[in-house]
Amino acid sequence: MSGDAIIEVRDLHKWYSGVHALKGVSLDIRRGEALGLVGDNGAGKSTLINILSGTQQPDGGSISFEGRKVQFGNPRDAMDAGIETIYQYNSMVPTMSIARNMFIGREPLKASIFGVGVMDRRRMAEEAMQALRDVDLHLRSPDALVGELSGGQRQGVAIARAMHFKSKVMILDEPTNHLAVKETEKVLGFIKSLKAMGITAIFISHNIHHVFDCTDRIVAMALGEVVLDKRVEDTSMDEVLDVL
Amino acid sequence: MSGDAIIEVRDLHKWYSGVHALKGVSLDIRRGEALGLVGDNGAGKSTLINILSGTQQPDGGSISFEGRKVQFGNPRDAMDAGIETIYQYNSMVPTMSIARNMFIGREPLKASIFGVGVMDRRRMAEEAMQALRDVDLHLRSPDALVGELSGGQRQGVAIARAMHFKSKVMILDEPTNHLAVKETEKVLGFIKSLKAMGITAIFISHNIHHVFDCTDRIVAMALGEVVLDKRVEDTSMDEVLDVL
Amino acid sequence: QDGPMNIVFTHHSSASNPFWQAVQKGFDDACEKIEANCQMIFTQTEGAIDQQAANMITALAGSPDALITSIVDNTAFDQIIQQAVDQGVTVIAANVDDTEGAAGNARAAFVGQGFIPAGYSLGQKMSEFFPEEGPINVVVGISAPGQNWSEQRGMGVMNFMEEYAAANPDREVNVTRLDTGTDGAVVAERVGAYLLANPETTAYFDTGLWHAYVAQVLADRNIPPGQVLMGGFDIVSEVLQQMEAGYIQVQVDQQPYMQGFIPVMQAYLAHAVDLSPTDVDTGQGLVLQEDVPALKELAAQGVR
Amino acid sequence: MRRLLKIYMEKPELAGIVFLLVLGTIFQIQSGGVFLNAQNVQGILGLLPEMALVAIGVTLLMICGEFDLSVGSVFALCPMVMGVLLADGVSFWLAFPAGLGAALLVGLTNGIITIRFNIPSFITTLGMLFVARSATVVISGGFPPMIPQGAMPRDAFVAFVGPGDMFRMSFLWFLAVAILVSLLLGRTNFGNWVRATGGFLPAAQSMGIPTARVKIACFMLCSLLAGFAGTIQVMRLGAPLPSIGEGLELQAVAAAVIGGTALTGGIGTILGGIIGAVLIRVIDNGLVLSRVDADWFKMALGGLTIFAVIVNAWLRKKARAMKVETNT
Amino acid sequence: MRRLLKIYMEKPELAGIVFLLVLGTIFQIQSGGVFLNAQNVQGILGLLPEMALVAIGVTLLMICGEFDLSVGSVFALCPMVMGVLLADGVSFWLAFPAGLGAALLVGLTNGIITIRFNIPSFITTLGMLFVARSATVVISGGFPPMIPQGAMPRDAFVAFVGPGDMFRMSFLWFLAVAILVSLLLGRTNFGNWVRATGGFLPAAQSMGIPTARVKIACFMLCSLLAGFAGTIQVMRLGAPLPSIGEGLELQAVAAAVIGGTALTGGIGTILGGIIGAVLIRVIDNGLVLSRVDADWFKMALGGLTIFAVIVNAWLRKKARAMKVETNT
Ligand SMILES: Nc1ncnc2c1ncn2[C@@H]1O[C@H](COP(=O)(O)OP(=O)(O)OP(=O)(O)O)[C@@H](O)[C@H]1O
Ligand SMILES: Nc1ncnc2c1ncn2[C@@H]1O[C@H](COP(=O)(O)OP(=O)(O)OP(=O)(O)O)[C@@H](O)[C@H]1O
Ligand SMILES: [Mg+2]
Ligand SMILES: [Mg+2]
Repeated sequence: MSGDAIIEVRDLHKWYSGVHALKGVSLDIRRGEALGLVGDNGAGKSTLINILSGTQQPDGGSISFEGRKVQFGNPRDAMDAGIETIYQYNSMVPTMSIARNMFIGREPLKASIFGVGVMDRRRMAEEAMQALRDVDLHLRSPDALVGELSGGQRQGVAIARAMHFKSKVMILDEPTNHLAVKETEKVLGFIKSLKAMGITAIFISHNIHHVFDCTDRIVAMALGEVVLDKRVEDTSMDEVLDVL
Repeated sequence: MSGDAIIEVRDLHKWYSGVHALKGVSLDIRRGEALGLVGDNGAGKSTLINILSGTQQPDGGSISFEGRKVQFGNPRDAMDAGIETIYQYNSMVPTMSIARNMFIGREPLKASIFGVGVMDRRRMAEEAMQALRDVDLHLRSPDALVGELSGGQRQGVAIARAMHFKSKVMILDEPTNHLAVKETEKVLGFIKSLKAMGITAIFISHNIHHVFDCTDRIVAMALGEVVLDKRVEDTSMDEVLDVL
Repeated sequence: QDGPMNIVFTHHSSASNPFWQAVQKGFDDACEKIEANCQMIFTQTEGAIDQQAANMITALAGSPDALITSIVDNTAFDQIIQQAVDQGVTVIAANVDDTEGAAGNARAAFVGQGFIPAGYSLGQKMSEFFPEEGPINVVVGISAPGQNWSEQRGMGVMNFMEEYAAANPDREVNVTRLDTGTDGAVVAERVGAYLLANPETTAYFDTGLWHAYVAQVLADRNIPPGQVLMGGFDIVSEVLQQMEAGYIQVQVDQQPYMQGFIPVMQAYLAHAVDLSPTDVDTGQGLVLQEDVPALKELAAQGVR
Repeated sequence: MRRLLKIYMEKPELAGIVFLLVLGTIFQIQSGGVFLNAQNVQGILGLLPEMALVAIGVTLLMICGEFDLSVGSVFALCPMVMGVLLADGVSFWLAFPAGLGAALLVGLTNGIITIRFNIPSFITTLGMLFVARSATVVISGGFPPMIPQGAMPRDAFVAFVGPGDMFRMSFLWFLAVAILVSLLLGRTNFGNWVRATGGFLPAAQSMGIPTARVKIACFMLCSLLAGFAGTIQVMRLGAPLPSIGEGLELQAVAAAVIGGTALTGGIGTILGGIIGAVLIRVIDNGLVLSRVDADWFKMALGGLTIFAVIVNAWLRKKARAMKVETNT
Repeated sequence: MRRLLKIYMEKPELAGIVFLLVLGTIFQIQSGGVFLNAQNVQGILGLLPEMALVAIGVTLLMICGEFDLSVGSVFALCPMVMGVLLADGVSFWLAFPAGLGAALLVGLTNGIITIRFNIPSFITTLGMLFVARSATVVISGGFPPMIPQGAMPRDAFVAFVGPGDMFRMSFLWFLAVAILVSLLLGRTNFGNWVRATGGFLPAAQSMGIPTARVKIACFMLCSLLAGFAGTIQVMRLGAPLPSIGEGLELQAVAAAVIGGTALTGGIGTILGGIIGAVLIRVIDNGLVLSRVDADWFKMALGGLTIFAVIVNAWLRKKARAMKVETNT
């Protein structure tokens, strides 16, 4: 099973002060697979994701990426390895414009020395608008501040960003929250399309219909442990709902 | 129609700097009715809600509550009139405990002079845990900080608070975001139960199924205007999806 | 008696003030001579009397043999000094004394020169340079409004100016007080701007040494020396330079080294042979242009 | 056991106490036993209330999410108003409230300007720092007024009391205020509102808390305590100097922060602010007794202050990393 | 038209300019025409660069979400290092970089301590305020070193240039730095990172920005500019006093805030900080020319500063309330 696993998680533990949030989670994620991660509130899904994307460090256990043991000290490491994440809580800077938010940390440069250079602001504006149109969001200008957007618009920007920078592994932590019907469909379509591009996806949602609609395998967590791990064909909504 | 309307909104306008967010919205909400408010991202739903709950002031138009013209200068006015709101963005103070968050501004007091008094902390802790159990959330202690909760747990606390302090009118702006399956069902059940208690509800959601499941009337907004206003019996999901 | 003496010196100034560094030099040199354990305690904020009082209280807890202190307020230190004397500590005032002198509190003696008399004699000396006729427009720069050292020096100057006006009823005498600050650059800018707007100004008195920087501004503007008379307090190299150039006419020199040195000697005598300390005037201390060459060398050494 | 240790260590103000003990030991050795002798402890305790009272007010205000840089000036203004009135022969029981009234007025002005015009309190109170100081100098004419002997009931505020005359009355006043404000913040609904207002203003507003009034109340309380502290100092020194309290604003903020108060509001305790104030006084006192050379004094002061906060942060981090389930 | 007006007025720094013009007019009348005459303008422009350079650094750092209270001390330390070396006969071209190196070192230390131990920069830099000041006194031995005549190339830094000798060289240096730092903040990816780091740290981190390094860079730049400003002042005045720059930290923060920089980070512009510095200088200068009495001076200063920010806030609010669709 681990032959073609792109990510192998082994016995992962995470403590927050006074809370044992992950109690030995092991999990293999195969290359090109779309994995659905479900579970009760507080089950530890976001914690697992945060560790995979480098925003948090585990207290025990190991992670292998493409066969090699890795230790992501910060999100940059994970991004460089090829993991792109949409976080549950907005990873946007409210005081900055849409275009700047889209490209934070990955600004297109006109010229640069030692990694610092002049941003290509026209390109940023154009690509930002294009990416937004791709998720069916029609926003005013790319210079509007993210802090002044509605809840769904903000989430839309986060998704547009991730879609724009798609990578080897895409992690989506409840991406459809706050999104309107059309945008939600775009996101589900996007997840399905990842398979064709050979991109691995981890999709977290509380909407079982959505999960069954676009993933290959379903992992359910409860109280920091994996309690179900089956292919979609081998299970049913009722079975999943049962363990939750 | 306006005979038994508890809230009458007439030609409401709202400008944010450079954005015309509400372009003359008129709406009657009948006593005891459950109203579903749907619409695209950025349609102006939250803006309308914010005005009804006093967190924002309109730039034009009027609101009547129980037949009398009102002007809610701040949320307290609306609460005193009998409007209880769950906001789309967390209305929690992350640095405070669950119990304290539940009772912000409405602390049970042991004794008081001029409105300032000693809080009954035992009662707060007990009632908080009870309210959480009512939404099927089982959290550690009432002293945990809200900022350390998972996304769904946090939303659960907001809902528990609103359910605990239920009032004449309940406004719920996308309450089921971040919530797991069981909790979501509790919320939908709660909305349905309001009718029996004669409480008016305004329910915003992007999940048409949920809206159809528990409301009597559906209002759809687009670009700051009301584009559809029909009783559930008189419309269908397709018709609603069409106008969005 | 056995063991070296413990002597503490507290005052109202911070370590970045060159005047007090010179006092410290005298203090340390004297202590070395009598082989005493000495400590000079500065305040964190320039002119902070409350901090000085706190430092005195702390120092007394270490039971020193002698306490040397500046007395910049008539009441604030009375209790503490009384307590020290009761404790058997020799207390000597240095640099500034209670305006009531020995009657003001329990200190044994005073070494230095009061703020008000110093200001007065500065004004008096400066009046010798005043033009023969025409109105006299005098500006007094209060470096730190509300702080004793500055207010009292300013008051001394103004006291003299009042007498001067009374003595010369036929002449028009105007006195302006400016908040000039204690940062050389700011003083230069403020006074520079004022002099620009009021070119008929006769003299500028600083309650510190910051008029040296005003002189620099005037030099920059090609205003000849002597057009505006200037005077102030304390000797440092910049002041001497500007006196040489002729921009500064009169400077009060309290001989800081002496103010640090003498009290230690007096304390030593009191301690070793029970001689009672006596008041020492550290000099009339008015420096004019012709005194500069002799002072330059000493100033560079930090002795004057 | 571990669990208790963990809970204990996570409290920032208690971490401060640990550091205080360590520091005390070092100073005791360094000063050859003088640091903890009766006279010195008496000296520390005698001065402490003045700064600690200011720190209490500033801590409360910072928890509420606002700043007050004008405390140092109010510290001088309030007793000066009282002193000028006393010198004019007004009775203490009119002059004292008049002084406190002036302090309250400054606080009220700070609050109203900050909230009405929605500008940062940093600027309002920085401006007020100058205005209040200037007012002090103006009403005094630059020199301390002569207060008639016995016009101030020093017995009630600064006389020595207790076994071995260990405390001044001011210490008792300080204790009373500290307990009252701690209870206000920790046990009353007003305290809840303060914390919510500073923790996340939009949430506090949307829950119907009258945040403007809460903030103004905190501004006023902060000014009042600063003024009261200044009055105590003046009674102790005997004369209302127009220059007292300069630089106090940064010290008070530092005390609050050392005690674990967040600059962004919402987090902190009164006890923490007090411990911060104690630390600052102890460091200052200990360094003087250790005979640190004057030129190096500020270096030691600055270094130790930073070090205190580092130790604090480190202890808390260690505590958080302890793997004990505390609240399941 | 209205739309342009709206966009224009919403910029906080431009609102500052409006107030500056109004103030200028008042002072011009008040001072009987002296305020705007060539010599006075020359005086203002000559002194401006020193404060404005510090304000630029502090503004940048505040946008990055951190504080620096040690700028005043670095302002003195950097030229003192240079001065002591010059007095020892070291050549300017070694002494000058050595001074700037000391400033950079202070900034680096501030940054590393703040980030490594995760403590508020308010405390780190408050401690550093004392440490750096003490270091200045220590290396100078308390007395300003005698710098040999001609050891400093004053021509390159403080000589008068331009039509009617209107500017000093330092003004050109200041302009160059201002433009460079503005471009750095507004046009480069580094600027984007600074804004993101200060705007919302978790988001910046999760997008892979090396926030620690960004912050340290800002700390260093801030110290460097403060040190450079101090060096210019010393060249102008001719001697490195150990006491220069005291109180500068609050002024610099005030300049930044007057210019629209948020204390919480993420919001602000370099131009705003500069305008804030100009305002502070102009108010100061105008009040002197208006012959305000010493006792009242600070009151006018504080009052006008608050007033400037109020006008600023009011203009912006009016602009936001204009009903024009600007970005559909
Ligand atoms: N910063 C934190 N400090 C302390 N406890 C935390 C912190 N973050 C999360 N937790 C706790 O860890 C557990 C797992 O949280 P996590 O966010 O991973 O849940 P989740 O599965 O993502 O839930 P949800 O579906 O509600 O988002 C929860 O009990 C939560 O309260
Ligand atoms: N503070 C603000 N400043 C400027 N524009 C704003 C602000 N808040 C909302 N808007 C704009 O007003 C419009 C309506 O926003 P609103 O939040 O009411 O939408 P919504 O219908 O609730 O959308 P969603 O379903 O995404 O929550 C949007 O275009 C939004 O960008
Ligand atoms: Mg989650
Ligand atoms: Mg919304």
